[in-house]
Amino acid sequence: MRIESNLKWHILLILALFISLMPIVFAVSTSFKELSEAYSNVLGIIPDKPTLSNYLRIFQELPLNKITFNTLVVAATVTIFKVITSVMAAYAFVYFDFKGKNLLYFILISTIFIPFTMTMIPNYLIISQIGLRNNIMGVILPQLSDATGIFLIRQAMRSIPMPLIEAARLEAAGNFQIMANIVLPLVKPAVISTGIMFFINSWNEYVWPVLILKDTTNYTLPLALQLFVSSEGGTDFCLAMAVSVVTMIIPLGLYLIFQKYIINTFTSSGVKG
Amino acid sequence: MKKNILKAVAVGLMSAVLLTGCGKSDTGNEQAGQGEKVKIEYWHVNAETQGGKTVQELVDNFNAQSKDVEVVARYNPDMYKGLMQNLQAEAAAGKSPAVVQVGWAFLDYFSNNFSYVPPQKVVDDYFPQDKAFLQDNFLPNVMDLAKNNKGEQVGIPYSLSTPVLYINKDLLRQAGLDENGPKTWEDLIKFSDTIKEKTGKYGFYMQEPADNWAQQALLESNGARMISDGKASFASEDGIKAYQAYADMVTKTKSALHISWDQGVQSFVNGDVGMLYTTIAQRANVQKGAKFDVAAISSPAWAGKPKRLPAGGCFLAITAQDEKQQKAAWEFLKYLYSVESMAAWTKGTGYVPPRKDVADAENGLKSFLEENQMMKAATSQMDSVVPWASFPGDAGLQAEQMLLDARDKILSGDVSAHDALTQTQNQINALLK
Amino acid sequence: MKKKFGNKDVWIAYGLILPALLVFAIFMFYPFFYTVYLSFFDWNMIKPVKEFIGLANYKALFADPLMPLVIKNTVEYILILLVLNCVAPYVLAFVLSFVIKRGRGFYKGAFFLPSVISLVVGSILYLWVLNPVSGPAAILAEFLGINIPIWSKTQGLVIVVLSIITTWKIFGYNFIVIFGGVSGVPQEIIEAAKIDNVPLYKIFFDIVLPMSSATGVYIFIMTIVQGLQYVFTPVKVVTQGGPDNASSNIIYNIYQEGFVFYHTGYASAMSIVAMVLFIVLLVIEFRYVEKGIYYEN
Amino acid sequence: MKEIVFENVCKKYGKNLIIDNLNFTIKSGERLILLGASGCGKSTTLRMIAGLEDITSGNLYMNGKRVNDISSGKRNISMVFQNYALYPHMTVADNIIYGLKVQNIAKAEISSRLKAAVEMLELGGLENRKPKDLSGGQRQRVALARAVVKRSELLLLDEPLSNLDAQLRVHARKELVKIHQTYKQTFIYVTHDQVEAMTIGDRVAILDKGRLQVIDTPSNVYNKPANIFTAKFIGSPGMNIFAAAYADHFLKIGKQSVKLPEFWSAYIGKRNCREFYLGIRPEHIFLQNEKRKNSFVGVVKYVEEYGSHCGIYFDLEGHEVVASGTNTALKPGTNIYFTLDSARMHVFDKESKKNIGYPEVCYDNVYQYQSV
Repeated sequence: MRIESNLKWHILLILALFISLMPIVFAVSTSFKELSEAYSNVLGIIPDKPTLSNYLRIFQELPLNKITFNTLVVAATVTIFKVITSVMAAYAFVYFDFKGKNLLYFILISTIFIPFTMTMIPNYLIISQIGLRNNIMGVILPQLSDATGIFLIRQAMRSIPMPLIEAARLEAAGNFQIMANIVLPLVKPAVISTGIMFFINSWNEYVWPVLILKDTTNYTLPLALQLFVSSEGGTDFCLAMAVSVVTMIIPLGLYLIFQKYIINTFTSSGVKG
Repeated sequence: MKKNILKAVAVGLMSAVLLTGCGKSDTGNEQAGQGEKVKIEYWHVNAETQGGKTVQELVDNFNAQSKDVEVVARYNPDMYKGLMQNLQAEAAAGKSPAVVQVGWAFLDYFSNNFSYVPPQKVVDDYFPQDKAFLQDNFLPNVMDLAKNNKGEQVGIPYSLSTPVLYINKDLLRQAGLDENGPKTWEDLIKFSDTIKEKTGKYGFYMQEPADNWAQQALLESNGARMISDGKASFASEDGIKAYQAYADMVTKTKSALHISWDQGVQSFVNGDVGMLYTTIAQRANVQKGAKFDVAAISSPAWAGKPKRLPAGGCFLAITAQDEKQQKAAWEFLKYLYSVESMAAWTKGTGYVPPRKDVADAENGLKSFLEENQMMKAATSQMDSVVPWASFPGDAGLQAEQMLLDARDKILSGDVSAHDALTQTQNQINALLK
Repeated sequence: MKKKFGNKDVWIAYGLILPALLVFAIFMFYPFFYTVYLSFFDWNMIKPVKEFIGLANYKALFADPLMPLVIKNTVEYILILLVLNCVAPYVLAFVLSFVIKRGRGFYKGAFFLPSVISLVVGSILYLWVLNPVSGPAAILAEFLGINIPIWSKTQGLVIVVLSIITTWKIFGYNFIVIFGGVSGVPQEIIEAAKIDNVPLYKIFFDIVLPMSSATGVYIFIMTIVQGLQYVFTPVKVVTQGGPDNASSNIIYNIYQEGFVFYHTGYASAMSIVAMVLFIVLLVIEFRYVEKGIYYEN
Repeated sequence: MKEIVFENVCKKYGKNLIIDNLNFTIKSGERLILLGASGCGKSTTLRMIAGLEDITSGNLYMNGKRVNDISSGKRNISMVFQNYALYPHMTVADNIIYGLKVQNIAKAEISSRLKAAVEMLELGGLENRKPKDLSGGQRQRVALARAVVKRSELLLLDEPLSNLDAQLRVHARKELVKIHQTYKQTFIYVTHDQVEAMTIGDRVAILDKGRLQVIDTPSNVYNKPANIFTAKFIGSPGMNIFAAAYADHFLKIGKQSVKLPEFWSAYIGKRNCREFYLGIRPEHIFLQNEKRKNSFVGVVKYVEEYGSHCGIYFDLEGHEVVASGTNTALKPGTNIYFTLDSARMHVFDKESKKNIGYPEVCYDNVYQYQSV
């Protein structure tokens, strides 16, 4: 009886998975079709006449290497900066008592709740004023003010038993030794997966770069996509899907490599004590 | 002062993240001190599916042959609206490109809000030898398209597109209809209903992007005017009748499709829709994707009435601020408007050339047009071209949005064309005051 | 009990926070206050002079006939989102934790997968996949004799589809976090209930839900916050607020007023009003989540 | 009351065989103890009865009905978990009656059962507390109360006392027996503690590596262990087992040999047992101060102090043997002389390691002493 009822659940789960993963499969499949086949053989997962021409075209017509490089620079810079500052700030919030600590933490964490749209206009003016429009630096800077890292890494640090820190302190270890030798190794999985998520999110950032970047040579990947979509000349779904696939590769790859870390960190990122 | 502090902090941050090396990508149109070439920016909206490649080729060729000007082409996403947004932001930052594409619908908004130089003024000031260039090469009615409501020549027409009717001949035959398609809107309605009845597929789709271009053709061809004397006037009897006839196809006989542009075109190319009313600029896309017998025919007219087709596409305006830049801008424009460049432009985009004699010139489009029957549908209806209605004043953009909302209301069937158009007209006129 | 490090060390703490604080000051706090400031002006971003108009923007906001619709759309969107991203992953997490035994790791990994993909990519994919006339979904539905309504032009339905697209993006994260909370309920407690012949739905409502409530509240809030962060992209790519504002919501409307119509001051006022909503959420968040309503065994 | 029959029951996790061909019957109304070291499969066996584990192959019957595919809830059983599995967000009273509420039992009935359970388990005054505000003993009693109110015919207990300290455990054992006497359910009780097993069980089933070693009364398990495993497992320290031989009325251990009493000679001789394993519990080894006729000699290794007595470990022909004694002054390396209580001697077959049984006299005269 149990086996049968489980089968029912499994069917349901597989169906849900099918729905959520199908668009990705379609994207990959369409990117290898010719335009006419994309229209005539919509459901075919394996193209009748597989072609690389979409990929060749997007790499020929767009500075896609440069665009990928830009995306990489943006994502890497944002990730490195945010991880470092988050670890530093989280450490201060967990292991120090200082005046205004709770208020400061409250204020910082509150910013998670402010949708970016709400600070978009002034940020736009700031970036314009310091001449960073159409510059990936202008894309990077506002992304740095994000408190989720502080939140997640603080959660991880709080789960380290205090006696470990106290034992180290008894042996006269300094703050930086404690941080480097005890805290960091223990929160490493959390830091890595937070970093990966930062990287992926920044990689996928769309709203802000759309406002800031002008030249195709300065584009990031999600922007490259719109070169093939919704213009007066129509949408070339095959090219759009090819760009989509290029955009997906790195986040998917990173996820598949670090899947265990990420899943475990978020599984335990729930709110305990 | 505040700016400097911000700047200092930002620079500090940059070095803090050790990225100074990566942050050196060019920051725009600061003129290179050492090079002799004047660097100007050309802003366009041509995505890769819409001639983006041709823009780059033209710019590269120009740069290769010009001794003192270097053009940087900048793509602006989200069409002319997007370009306008970016221009706004650039202006807010106290900068501006040298040459921009301005969509016809933005003519008034552009001329009211941005500083530009009428091209003839640049010519008169710096290039006396080109004095007659515009006069000689452009038809007056075409040049008029780029005049604002004060009669000032804001720019030079560059891209011209008109709506044409793409037909799925296979489907028409299957429904027992004349495979050459309808000539009038009245016929089109019958065709559409017949297709629905006989094949179960949709008969007709009229493009529904974030503008009312195609709908204007429908209304004005029936004798209505979008704007008269600076006021919205589309809710005339003719206008309402035309709109209602279109709406009835969607809501009563359900033979016409009411859907977003991309999805509508996709459905036509898939063979699920018999007739597609959209811009000639979609020609390449339709031709490449369709696996059936596809053709493009001229816009239908209302029986016994003259066609009025709004010009799509854009004109080029000079937004360069100083003399050096303005001169460079004209040099570039002159290149873009040469017969060869115009021909290349048409081939790359499907737009109709605004300049005289491009179509017939041997170094122009002669052979190209002979081979591309679809283009003929567009070039043959050039005498029906009228300006794309653009609501005047600061609220023009909002007025356009209201008209879009009215379209959705009417096509949803909840509100009659009469009510929606009248109400919207009143609202717009209140706004424009 | 935490031991204090002594006076000198306090400066280390401040020093550690400083870099984060600095970027926050420039790109979060200053813009935030500047938005407040702008909300009292009539300005379109290019005019050299900002005209001070006091509360006129706010007055106009409350008189705007569009506002009730925009708020209604926002609320509808959030409600659908909560069903799809709080309720559904809760049920899924429950099933995965306590009902089925095989394939747990696989399901977790696979359900999380779409959340690493760009939302623009997702939006375009769905625009194509869900084309109600000729997309793959429509063709599949046709086999089953179902006609997909033309959602992009249907009031209400368009919000559902937008919710589906954002759901695609945030479901995985929510699911994983909720799974953490739900699977934290000891297996033995569930077994005890099973032995007492407690039906599954009762186990869920009487035992699992209360015992994972802290996580539940956290995800409840995060769904709203992330949902509003993310909704902009699909609206912009798929519907541009249409048909007839049926898919516009407060976030997109701020963008439309600010960057399409250039009512910068008005858009700022709208941001501030939207902020009020978030402050309410914030209070709930700190009340429940930070204090913790987690039951320890 | 419920009778439970295991018929060729096996349980596998992937390739691992956890339960290997279990065949036995639990009698209706008895207190059966499942005893074994951790990992022996005793908890799995209990969970199969509860319906919490699938049965890979074989049949499980309750009252003659095959229940392999009946879900836990339908088996009408109660269970007490090792960690009690109390619902942390419910009060003591709610914890106790939650299962009843779900079954839609009448309110009056629920409250009377609750009252009875609270009284029996001395939980008065704690009804409105949450589990986190209770002591370990109190939690354990709440768990028992929850199992008791259900009045089911079968009560499963999974090491219910293992989280209690020694004193509470003694008290709780009595309580359990009291519960059984009141309600007369079938008890199935898992433990690794032989004292619990001996004191609570009507019968004890000993498992090792997924196999049932023996199922018998506590007295028989101790006094007449069916095989070497059981003999060694029960008792602390366990029974001494060493290789021995029989030849012509003589018992030979290594180079030493003594004459056996006639009843053993006849018994072993009749069974033609030449070589075998001899078992003797430490308390049945009689230590002597000097060498006598018929006594064995060993060399003292070390002495373990237990308080009331001590364990003397010595070497006997290469085997380590332990005897109970009182003389803690024995020095390692000195010789030690002893005889064996022949009535308490156990002989195991060399091949099958099974007990070959006892001569008549051993059965009847538990107190008859005859040294060897």
